[in-house]
Amino acid sequence: MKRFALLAVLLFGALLVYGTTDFPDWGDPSSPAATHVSPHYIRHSLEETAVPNIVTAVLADYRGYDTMFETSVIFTAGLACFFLLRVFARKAPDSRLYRHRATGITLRIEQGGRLPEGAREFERIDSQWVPYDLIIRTACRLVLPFIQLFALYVVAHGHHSPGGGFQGGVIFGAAVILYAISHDLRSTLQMLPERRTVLMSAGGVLIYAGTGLICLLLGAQFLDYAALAGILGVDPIMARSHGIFIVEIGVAIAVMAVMVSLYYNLASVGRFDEGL
Amino acid sequence: MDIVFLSAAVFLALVMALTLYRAIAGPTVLDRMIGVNAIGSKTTAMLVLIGLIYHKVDMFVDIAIAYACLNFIAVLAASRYFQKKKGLYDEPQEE
Amino acid sequence: MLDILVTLLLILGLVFFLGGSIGILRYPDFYSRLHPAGKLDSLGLLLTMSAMALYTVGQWNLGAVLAAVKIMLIVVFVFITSPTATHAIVDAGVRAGMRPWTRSKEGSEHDLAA
Amino acid sequence: MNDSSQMETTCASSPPGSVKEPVKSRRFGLAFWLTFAISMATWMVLSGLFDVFHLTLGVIGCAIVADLNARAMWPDVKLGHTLRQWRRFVAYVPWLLWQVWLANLHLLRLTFHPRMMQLINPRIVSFKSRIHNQMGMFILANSITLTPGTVTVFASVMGRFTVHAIDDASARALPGEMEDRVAKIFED
Repeated sequence: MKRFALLAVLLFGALLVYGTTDFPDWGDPSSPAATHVSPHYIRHSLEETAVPNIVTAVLADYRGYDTMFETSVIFTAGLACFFLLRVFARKAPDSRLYRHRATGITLRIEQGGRLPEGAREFERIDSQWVPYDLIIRTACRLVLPFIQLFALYVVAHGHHSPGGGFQGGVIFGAAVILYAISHDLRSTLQMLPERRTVLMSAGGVLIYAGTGLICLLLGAQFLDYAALAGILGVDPIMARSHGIFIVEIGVAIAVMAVMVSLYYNLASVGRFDEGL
Repeated sequence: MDIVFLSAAVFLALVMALTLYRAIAGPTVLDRMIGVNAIGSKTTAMLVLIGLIYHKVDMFVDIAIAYACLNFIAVLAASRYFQKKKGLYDEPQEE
Repeated sequence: MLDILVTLLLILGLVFFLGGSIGILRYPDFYSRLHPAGKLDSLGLLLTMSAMALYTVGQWNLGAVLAAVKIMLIVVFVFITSPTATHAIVDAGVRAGMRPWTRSKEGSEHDLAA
Repeated sequence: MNDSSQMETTCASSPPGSVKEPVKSRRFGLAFWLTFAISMATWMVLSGLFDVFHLTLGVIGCAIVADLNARAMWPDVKLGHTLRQWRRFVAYVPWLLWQVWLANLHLLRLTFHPRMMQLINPRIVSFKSRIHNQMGMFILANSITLTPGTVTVFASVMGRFTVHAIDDASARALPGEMEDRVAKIFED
């Protein structure tokens, strides 16, 4: 069976390689992709949208529908994973560990018992517990602000450099995951609760679609950001540039929230009790 | 100068291929992780080299920073995962 | 002049990278493989990145200087994160109870006493 | 070999400072503005665009980052104190880089040596450090990892370092001069 699978993969790979021989040459000016719409984008995107990066202009403006549905695909995927992985049945864990903050004495409480709410000097720790790792925590404390700042930079500078909503969202989500790895799931959930991640992923899509809807209400076509000129108080060309930026923020929020929500679900096997 | 950068990039790719052996063969999971981590740190340099070859350093530097961040997070996550969930205890012990 | 310096630094860095890779292949066990992986790669990165930053600075305009500073930012980042990643891997190994490779008894005892 | 270190970590794993309740620092205190200033400098380097629009975005982004991280980054910050530590740390870096260079030459020689297996003698050693400052221990641990044939296996919060050394010379050199220099950064 394994050999058959290998053979199938190799055959399919060979077929794909054979298929590439009919592709137009790299950079061929007479290829279908380069004859119809590409010249228009290359010549006019800067003057029409005031975005130096053609890719961003094409992605979020000319092909705005496409990107909107990509964002909703990500949102739907996050939702599907949520429904698949999240365990709602309240099955109490076999035992919980609590540690006394001052002395480090650890208590094990069996059969779903909990400490009384007022016991402030105890903190919950994971049952399969990785000890306090000074080096990793300090390194993450130093590195996290930089990663977050870089993620915001990538979102904000999608117009001028490679990047944009998707990439920035992924990096910011990775920063949250880094926090969860270096500390634990519990403290991360206090900072960014499960409910908020789901709301944010929906809100990101809402920002995107809502921008399009506002354009529609203002009498232009769906996602025609030039209509926003009146609201933003700039000329239509700059309005398109700013519209792209608003949409990118929506994408970034959605991607970040979906990524973090996925991590929560996967790391805690859907229980949100103890994590990786 | 382009030829210098190009040959450096090719050499770097060969060095990465050497490390790939450890990532594929290397008897335990942790050996594989060392291999992958080494490839990751070389890739950061590789990305900047590619930027120099294409005369677009300012663009590729951003990608290199993003790659460095994600590489670090990936290695940390993998080691934490194997430490906590998967259990490295039944790995073959080499002598 | 600048080109020669850049080339020398680049070659030096690549030598360290090569040493790192060969070390990862040659050393006997997981713990000792971490030494070339953690150290030689960091220094190789420092040297190659300095070479590239120098070359970029050589063009001497604002964008190039900022790009060079960014390249050095990567180096700082790697010098914080690379030892941490090494430590994370070795920590996982220790907790898994992996025995480190050691030389046979007699030689090492004698050496330490001397 | 590592039983003792693991015992210690499971028994006394909370850092010495965390016993007392953490001091609630103000939201927009000194820590916030320090983080903000550093982030803004980093943003300028990253961005390279100095028009009003992008600078405004930078201010917003840095405010978000500073608000998220300031209190975790600097639990207690006193300006003169921190600046003095930074100055000493900057003075420490060139020495560290020189040590890294020497260590790498040593390791490179070992790696390419034909009789490498006879030269190395890996072992795990542990020593007690007198540094109790978190940041100091972090710097010491990472410096150990970067320099002569040694990799930090574990650094317990009580100041016990477990180190894997590749050969006799590296094992003998521990903790050595490096600990003194790191301790000097944080002494007051």
